[in-house]
Amino acid sequence: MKLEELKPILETLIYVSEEPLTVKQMAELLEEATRADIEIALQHLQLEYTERGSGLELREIAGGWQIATRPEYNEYLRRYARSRPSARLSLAALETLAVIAYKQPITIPEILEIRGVSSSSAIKTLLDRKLIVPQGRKECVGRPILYGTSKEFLVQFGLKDLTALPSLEDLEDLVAAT
Amino acid sequence: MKLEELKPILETLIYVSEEPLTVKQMAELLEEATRADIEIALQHLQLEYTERGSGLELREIAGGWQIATRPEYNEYLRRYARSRPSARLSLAALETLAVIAYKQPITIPEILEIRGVSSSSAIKTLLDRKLIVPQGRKECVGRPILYGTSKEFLVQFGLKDLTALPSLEDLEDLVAAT
Amino acid sequence: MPSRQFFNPKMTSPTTRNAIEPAALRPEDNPARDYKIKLEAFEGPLDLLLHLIKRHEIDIYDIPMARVTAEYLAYIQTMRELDIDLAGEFLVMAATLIHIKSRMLLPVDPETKGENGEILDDPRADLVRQLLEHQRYKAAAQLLWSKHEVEQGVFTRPPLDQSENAEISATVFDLLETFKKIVERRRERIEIEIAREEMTQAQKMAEIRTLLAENRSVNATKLFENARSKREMVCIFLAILELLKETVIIFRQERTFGDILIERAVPTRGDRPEPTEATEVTE
Repeated sequence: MKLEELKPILETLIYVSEEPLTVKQMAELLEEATRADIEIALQHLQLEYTERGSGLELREIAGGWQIATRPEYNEYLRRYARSRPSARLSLAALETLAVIAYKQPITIPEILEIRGVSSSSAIKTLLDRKLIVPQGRKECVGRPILYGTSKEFLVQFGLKDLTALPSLEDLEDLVAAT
Repeated sequence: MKLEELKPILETLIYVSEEPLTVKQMAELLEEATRADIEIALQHLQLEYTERGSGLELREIAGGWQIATRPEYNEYLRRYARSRPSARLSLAALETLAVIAYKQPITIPEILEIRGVSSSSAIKTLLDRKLIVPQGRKECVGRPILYGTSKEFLVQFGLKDLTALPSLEDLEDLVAAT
Repeated sequence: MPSRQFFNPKMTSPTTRNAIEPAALRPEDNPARDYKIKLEAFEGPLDLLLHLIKRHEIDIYDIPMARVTAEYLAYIQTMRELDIDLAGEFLVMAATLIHIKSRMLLPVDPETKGENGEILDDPRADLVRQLLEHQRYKAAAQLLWSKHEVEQGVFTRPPLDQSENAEISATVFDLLETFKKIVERRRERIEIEIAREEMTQAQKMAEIRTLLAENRSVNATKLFENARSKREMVCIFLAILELLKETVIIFRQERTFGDILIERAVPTRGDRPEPTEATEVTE
């Protein structure tokens, strides 16, 4: 399938998908195109969105592709959409989430050990908000549940994948700068 | 407000709107722009969508404006709709699945007894989605079919095996320390 | 953690400590109220320690244990005076600090000295590692917060399908929560049913007593026939059994296979039933 044919098809598929659409999903839907074709078409499409100064952008998030508004237009959108009811995460929840994001999969006792305080209520919040998910059990006494971040975590924090998080060494610099 | 500034703002507003957005509504949100400005910007934007051969179009409908997929791509959308993965369940199906997951193998009368409501249509859904499978018959009056969760269930819920299902104790561990 | 970053703990020798501690015990002239506001912001002992280290611009790799311990204890003391609920972790850390401090007063074992005279098993090593790690995760939390803020300004297409029969995207914990709710709902349902049945049985007993107060005998078969549900039949049956037990009633059958009649029991001399509520009705 030619690039020019592929682009609008991918655009509509991404548009209708409620969740970020992966290249794999797209390839399954379009037997006519290879994954490589799709990757190239997406790169072109993304560039086009940027070049024409659209208020929307095609972006890679949580391992998939999504059309979303550009952050710089949030002022007008907030006026209209009355901003999504965004219960903010507490500092405790954010810190616990940070530990889980970097140390996953991790058990509750291990989180306690790192944070120095009980984190159960923070973990409960994170589970409720589907930011973390159980990922099996650790093969040790008590077989405690291992937790890791979810796809929803990537979506809510605008991350392409976990490698998009800065390394702990980079964080060191961040600490130094403050 | 200049045309080039106005276009992306209108685009994002229309994009996030659940209903077609009227020019009147847009004018109210943007005190900086007149209705005439907005009309012109929309005409430009519409033309741009067409000219770049997008899979989407900006169209006027029911007195408002909306972004929608072009009809010529319907075939791909149908393919997408058919392919949707289905870890998504109605509440009734989720409840029935929960009972089966934790009480398997279990018969339909036993599920009824626990849920307090008839579960036959939910069971049909779960069977259709291959989340549960018959696992023989119970040796009692009527020899009712016993149901249990399937391999597909493990895959969709990301479980290694059934012992990885969180237990009520796991939940209590969470709540206990809070 | 490279051990060369730890230095000889000479500066916490008794003389130095004495010079620092009195000041540390009253770290500021701030009234106690100022503490309260600050203290509540501390997530835990590590947070409090980091705060103390930052405020005094202490080198995290060379923490003056005596001074920091004293300050830490002063905070804890203030928290107690203010009746702030002190998490157990704060006390555990206090004990740890005191322990490290005392270990640092011991002469350094020459065996544990490195080539350049640095201490290889600095008693503070674990604490420093913990503090550094904690600091990193605080930075990570900050970063996540800012990313989340940006994302709050990003909007996607609203759901196209807003049908009533919305489907839920479920995780294993949803399964567990759902199961827990069902179990609780069932328990409540059973309790309600038991309560309802008890009430009905009592009602049936009262009804039979009333009937017997008005009539010489009551046809048991008729009683059952008038029942509207299986449960009501069971209740009538249980009520009759109970009244028989209390010897409020007797059964009489005029001929074999005939209808069973319920009649008031006539208390015989020497075999008088307990003066129950039932006898009051019959008299």
